[in-house]
Amino acid sequence: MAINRYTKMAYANADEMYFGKSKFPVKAGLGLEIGAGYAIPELNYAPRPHTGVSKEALVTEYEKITRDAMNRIVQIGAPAVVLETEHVQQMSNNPTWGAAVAHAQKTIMEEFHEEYGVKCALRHTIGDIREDRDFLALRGEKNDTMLEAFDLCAKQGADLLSIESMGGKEVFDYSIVRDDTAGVLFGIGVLGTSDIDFVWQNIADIAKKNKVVAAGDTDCAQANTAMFIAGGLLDKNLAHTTAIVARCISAARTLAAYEAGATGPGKDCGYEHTIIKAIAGIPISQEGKGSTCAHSDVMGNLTMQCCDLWSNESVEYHGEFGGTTVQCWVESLAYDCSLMNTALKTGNQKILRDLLALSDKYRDPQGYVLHYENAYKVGEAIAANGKDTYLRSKAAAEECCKILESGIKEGKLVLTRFEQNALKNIENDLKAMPDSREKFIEQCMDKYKAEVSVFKPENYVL
Amino acid sequence: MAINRYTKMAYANADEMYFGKSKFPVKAGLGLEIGAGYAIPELNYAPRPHTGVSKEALVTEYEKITRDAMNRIVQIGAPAVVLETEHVQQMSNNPTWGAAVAHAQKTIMEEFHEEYGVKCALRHTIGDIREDRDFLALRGEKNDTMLEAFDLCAKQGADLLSIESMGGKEVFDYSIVRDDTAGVLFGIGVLGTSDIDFVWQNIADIAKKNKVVAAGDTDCAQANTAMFIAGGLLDKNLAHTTAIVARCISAARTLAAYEAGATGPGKDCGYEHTIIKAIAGIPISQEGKGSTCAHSDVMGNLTMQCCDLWSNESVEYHGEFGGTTVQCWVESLAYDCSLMNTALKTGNQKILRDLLALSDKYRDPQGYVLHYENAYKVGEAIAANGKDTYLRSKAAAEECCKILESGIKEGKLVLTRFEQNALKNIENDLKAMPDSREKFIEQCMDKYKAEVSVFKPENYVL
Amino acid sequence: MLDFKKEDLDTILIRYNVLMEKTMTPDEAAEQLYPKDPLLKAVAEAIYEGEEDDVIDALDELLDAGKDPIKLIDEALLPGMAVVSALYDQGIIFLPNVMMSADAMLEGIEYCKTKTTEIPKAKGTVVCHVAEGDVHDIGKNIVAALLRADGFEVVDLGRDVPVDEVVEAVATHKPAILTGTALMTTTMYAFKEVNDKLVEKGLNVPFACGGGAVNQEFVETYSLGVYGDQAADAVSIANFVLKNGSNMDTLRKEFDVY
Amino acid sequence: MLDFKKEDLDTILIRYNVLMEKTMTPDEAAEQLYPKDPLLKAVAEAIYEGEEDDVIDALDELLDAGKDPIKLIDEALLPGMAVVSALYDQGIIFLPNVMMSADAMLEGIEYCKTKTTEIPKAKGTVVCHVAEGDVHDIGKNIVAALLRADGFEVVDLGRDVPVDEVVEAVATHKPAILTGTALMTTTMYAFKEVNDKLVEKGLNVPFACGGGAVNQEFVETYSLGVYGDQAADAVSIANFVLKNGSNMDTLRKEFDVY
Ligand code: B12
Ligand code: B12
Repeated sequence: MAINRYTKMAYANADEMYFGKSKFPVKAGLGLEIGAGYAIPELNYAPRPHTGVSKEALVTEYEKITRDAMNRIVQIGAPAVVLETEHVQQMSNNPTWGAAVAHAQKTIMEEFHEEYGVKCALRHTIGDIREDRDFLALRGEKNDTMLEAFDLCAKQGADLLSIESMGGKEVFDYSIVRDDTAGVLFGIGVLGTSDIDFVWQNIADIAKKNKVVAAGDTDCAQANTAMFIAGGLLDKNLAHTTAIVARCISAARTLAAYEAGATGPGKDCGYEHTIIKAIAGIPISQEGKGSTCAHSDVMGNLTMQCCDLWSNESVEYHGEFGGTTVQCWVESLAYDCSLMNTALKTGNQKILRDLLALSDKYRDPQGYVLHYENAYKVGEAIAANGKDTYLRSKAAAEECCKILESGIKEGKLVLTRFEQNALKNIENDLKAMPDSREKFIEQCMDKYKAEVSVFKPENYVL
Repeated sequence: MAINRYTKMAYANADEMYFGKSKFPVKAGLGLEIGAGYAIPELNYAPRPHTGVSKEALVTEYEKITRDAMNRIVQIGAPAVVLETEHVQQMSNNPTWGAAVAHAQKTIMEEFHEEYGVKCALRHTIGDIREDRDFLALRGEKNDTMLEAFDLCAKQGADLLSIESMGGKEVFDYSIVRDDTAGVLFGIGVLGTSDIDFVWQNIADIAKKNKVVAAGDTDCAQANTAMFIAGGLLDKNLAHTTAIVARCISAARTLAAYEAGATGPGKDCGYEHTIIKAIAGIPISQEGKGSTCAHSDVMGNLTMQCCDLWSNESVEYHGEFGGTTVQCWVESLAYDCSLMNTALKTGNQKILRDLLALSDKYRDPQGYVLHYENAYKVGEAIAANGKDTYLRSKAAAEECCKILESGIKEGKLVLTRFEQNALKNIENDLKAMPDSREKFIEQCMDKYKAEVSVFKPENYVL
Repeated sequence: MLDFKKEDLDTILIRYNVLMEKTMTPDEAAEQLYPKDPLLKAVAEAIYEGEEDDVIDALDELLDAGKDPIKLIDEALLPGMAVVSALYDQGIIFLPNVMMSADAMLEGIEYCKTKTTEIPKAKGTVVCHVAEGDVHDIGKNIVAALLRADGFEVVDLGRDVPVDEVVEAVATHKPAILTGTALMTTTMYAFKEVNDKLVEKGLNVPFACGGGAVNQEFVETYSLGVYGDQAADAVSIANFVLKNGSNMDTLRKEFDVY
Repeated sequence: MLDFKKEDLDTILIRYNVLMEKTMTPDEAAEQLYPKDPLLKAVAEAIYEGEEDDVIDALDELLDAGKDPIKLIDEALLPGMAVVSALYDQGIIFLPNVMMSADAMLEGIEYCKTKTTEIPKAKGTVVCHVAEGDVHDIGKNIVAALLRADGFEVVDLGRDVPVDEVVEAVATHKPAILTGTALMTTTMYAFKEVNDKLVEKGLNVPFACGGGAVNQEFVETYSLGVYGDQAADAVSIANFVLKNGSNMDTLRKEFDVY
């Protein structure tokens, strides 16, 4: 497929955006329409370690997971659900394994759809296996295996295809722990986007061929890594201001999947997706207070503001007093969705959205910038520079800084001195960057070829 | 303490009630005021089985739990938390064990309060150990041990004292699986209330002496048992209409704790507490979509409508991807509270309450009746008959049936034929009951002494 | 008052139970299962209704017609109860009906016994218990009731039963199976102890376990364990053992949940 | 636009990090820790600032003053870095400062080495790795950086390291400790294998393990395991072993999280 860069916003203003509804809804699976006016729980899960030994053991484990989850959905009267299977390595490295799992899951989902009319769809997120032990190996044999995994899973029942692609991560990893703004921007905005262009044209073709949905990506490998290193309020490993700058840049990157043919729903752990929804109008999955099983963040409510699917990110399958983990978490998600859907049906979606967003707005600089009103502004900065993936990344970072500064000025966003200093440094770094993509790439190529031993330029076409 | 029956409503109308605020807030622990205009997460947890072997192992386990939870609270910036320790048997049977745990937990909480200013309180729920293997033994030696456990825990740091008392359960257990309305009413409304009167006068005295809070009870042993046997929408063990009648009766029972000196916050698993809040104006703890770790119900949002504390009921301490279970669940609860508090501060609490309540109102007859507007009506029926514990229980059941009938008539509450039949039977049973307490007791004594082999009338003073 | 239109409900919630309810009423379904013989049918109907007095009356008619009281247990009472069990298994009637019918049937058996000096032979014995340390006995009570309803002699040891007492009861009663219920993660380990002591004493009786805390994986860690999710599974397991013997492999295979 | 007043914020959220921030600025705190000697102080300051060129300049002045290049490592560079580490431990500065300072210090060490033919002796060697099957290496990178910053020679095996390769590296380098990082519940079991092979070969080196998936309980199931929660704990563990030897009991006691 060709690449069509976004240069305009899908939404005329931020206020038009809310949960459960997107400009361009997506039909998928068994009776579902995503982003069509109702929010849907998206359950994620991980098989227990010991079941990884064989295809059979894995299939059985996923069957249990699927049956447990569908049962609970019916027991509480939830109308719809999406299941997301994030491949464990074995399932992508051996495409027939992943396909067997997809088939087993879909068979059970079809049973439930037929018996009860539960609307449902199955997302398979193929592992980005394109690496050797020490180096990324984005193009070549591993890429072929990965694409085969996409194809076979689509054939065997996966309705939504996703990946958390890793392009640019080698440079990013080096830079993020050194407060190196240029490296972060290069890793995410330039290298990452280049890889997305490559990967998603292929996935979109496969999806089209198999009549399933090319759903979308997330900058988990980079922006989420920054968010995790930044951690909670008292962690001392990375300024949260730095993390949100990385996040804004990642919006410019993940957007490229939709420019290469993906249609959404974008993946749950892409906290950049509110920004992207504003630009591209695609439905998105999000995670927050319902994904504490998987990680902690400082914006558990806010992420719900514009979600179409509401996810728990991942939980290991095991027993709890209330049932198995997948049952517990899908139930919590389903109630959150029920609340959103009630708001939608009674015309109260905007007030609920505003309450959700406001409750986290001042908790942390990350939430402040991702608040849908500010996220929209970041989107505008990206769209205004849409054609140039470097410039739009830089614009996203600059807009992020501007938003933070105005929050500080207004007085309610109170940052630590440390966060403010990090912000100042980033602002200076951004000012020092060239205005031309070519020049920036040249500078970075020189620097990172020298400094980052695992960086192999042949992974990218710039 | 003396018993003062409620005969009036604390709230002039249902609309005055909402989450985070109660007529009679309760000060507790380190800087907390419960029901004073903000909602607070209440975390519950269970030690891992193997730690039950010794006092030392238990203390260490609860220290880990406490430290983990307090840490997470600080990391996400939550202002307040309540920790609830539900005693495992050993801790109540050996009062010094429970006290040692209380002391260890409180020491850590004090550290956090001093270092960060986190507002917090510790609830200890003593086990109702008043039973021999086959029979309840409500009065006597076991009762003495139990009261000693209350006293020692209060002395060693517990701020809130609770219990899930079991009076009447032997008759209830027999009756509930036989659709025996009289037995259910006798077990919960008459025997249960009698035992509450007895237990809570003692607890209130102990609390007063130790300057801590006599917090409240729940009809877990009966109404929740009914709710669990009833199960999900597709379970076939008990009509959900029967379960909600038992629940309404339980409001007339649990209310007695507050008549005997308890001041709230009532315990989380008392789904009858919205009714009681309407009558007594005490703050309440509730559980729902944030307690799927512990059990499944069909009103995960609705229970939030008027809660002051928001609880996860119980989770076994172990690891998850996102931290330990206590960290995961307390974080989810804290975000829910953050949403409620944002609504409170911006004057939107009523619309959020209405959305929460409406989203579950028609899911199940139980949610329908517990919707705050209907719950208020059940409260009125109880208060109008407040002096007579039999008549008020009967009135609660009758009002419950009336509410269900009107819901059916209105057309949005759609019941199965089976649920409707069960309702009809209950209505008939209620009609057949005598108007006088004495007569009812006489009838029941004869019947259950004969039919329920484990029923020992000497446990009660009627 | 915030509310929505009925037609909006189905994006919020779906009452699958209403959707799924069988079109047949329980009475109609029962009607199809009753025995043809009018006298036997009267017993079955009385059991279905849970009316103890009617059961006795119907039995009296059969006795008057010269039937043998002991045979009536197998030919009138148990088949009558089987109608109820079948309806429960199909999800047409609910547990309280089963409990009340079982009470009525047991009353009928007692009545028959008074009419003879013969001692009726139950189809088999089952020992039921709740794990040591655990007082949650409702699940066990349901299990016991369903077993009785199916014609088993039930030795109900109650709740919080010491391991040795369980083992002794098995030694004494030589049941077809033993059942265990545990609702707490702390108590279910007692099952392992019971198992090991049974094995030690050569009492290789299948040990059906269930209850909230218990899962198949755990139960299959001890040699005699077979897991049951629903109370009715205890009945199926007991019947399966009567028919096919107590080979643990076939038993586990038959009752694999997944 | 829905919003609330600033004074309402504190029932919703509390930015404890803002509340807790030390009143001293990092620069002030550093000032208090620098060596008195102006030449040594210049090295320390340059390291603190993460300015590699300034480090070289400051070293040049010391070399010009006749100092021995090898001694400068121990007397100027490491004490300079110690200021940074101390500030990090106290929560006054953040990780990126440490990383940049460490880069500057390492540059300084390289520079000193060019000024002599002597081979400086590191205080000790540590082998670091990420468990087989696991590519999550950021935690390991931090661990390695902090160890280097503290003067350890680090043999960084990278990520997804086969068990045998880890064991070989330990055999070859005879480190004070081995570190392992695992972020996935699926990969952490490799630590047990590493442990068992080490023990088999008599390589009783303390094996410090950490990373998202790992907890103390798990780590203490294998004989050489000692758990660390934060990356900085790896440094403390290594130093503790240098000082107190590798008795596992004392080691575990010292680094008990609870
Ligand atoms: C960033 C990230 C990634 C990045 C990794 C980038 C990189 N270079 O490391 C990318 C995108 C590549 C990635 C890939 C995958 N990931 Co990932 N990832 C994460 C994430 C979000 C953060 C991890 C992180 O970097 N944390 C920050 C670092 C600094 O923390 P840390 O390593 O724990 O280290 C700290 C301490 O532990 C300590 N420490 C570390 N080591 C040591 C050692 C010693 C001796 C001591 C004392 C201390 C110590 O020091 C550090 C600072 O204090 C986690 C989420 C989570 N909850 O952890 C998931 C997570 C680990 N990933 C997960 C998964 C499933 C995957 C994938 C399989 C996804 C997929 N389907 O493709 C692949 C894995 C491929 C593979 N074979 O490994 C799961 C693992 C689930 C499980 N089964 O256990 C997690 C938990 C996410 C989730 N909730 O589901 N991931
Ligand atoms: C009702 C209840 C009670 C009642 C019990 C009344 C009674 N007579 O049984 C009372 C109030 C007395 C009670 C007390 C306590 N409880 Co309680 N209780 C519950 C509750 C809410 C419901 C249990 C129930 O009755 N379910 C309905 C029955 C019908 O289900 P069931 O037994 O599982 O049986 C079904 C199947 O499993 C199957 N089955 C059962 N047995 C068998 C056997 C075989 C062979 C087969 C095939 C099938 C089978 O058939 C049944 C129908 O299909 C649960 C919540 C939960 N999530 O389970 C907590 C729960 C079990 N209790 C709990 C606790 C902690 C306690 C107390 C310690 C509380 C306290 N602090 O005092 C005490 C326990 C004292 C003791 N030593 O046992 C915890 C246990 C946590 C843990 N550690 O595992 C739970 C899980 C609540 C929670 N989420 O924290 N409890």
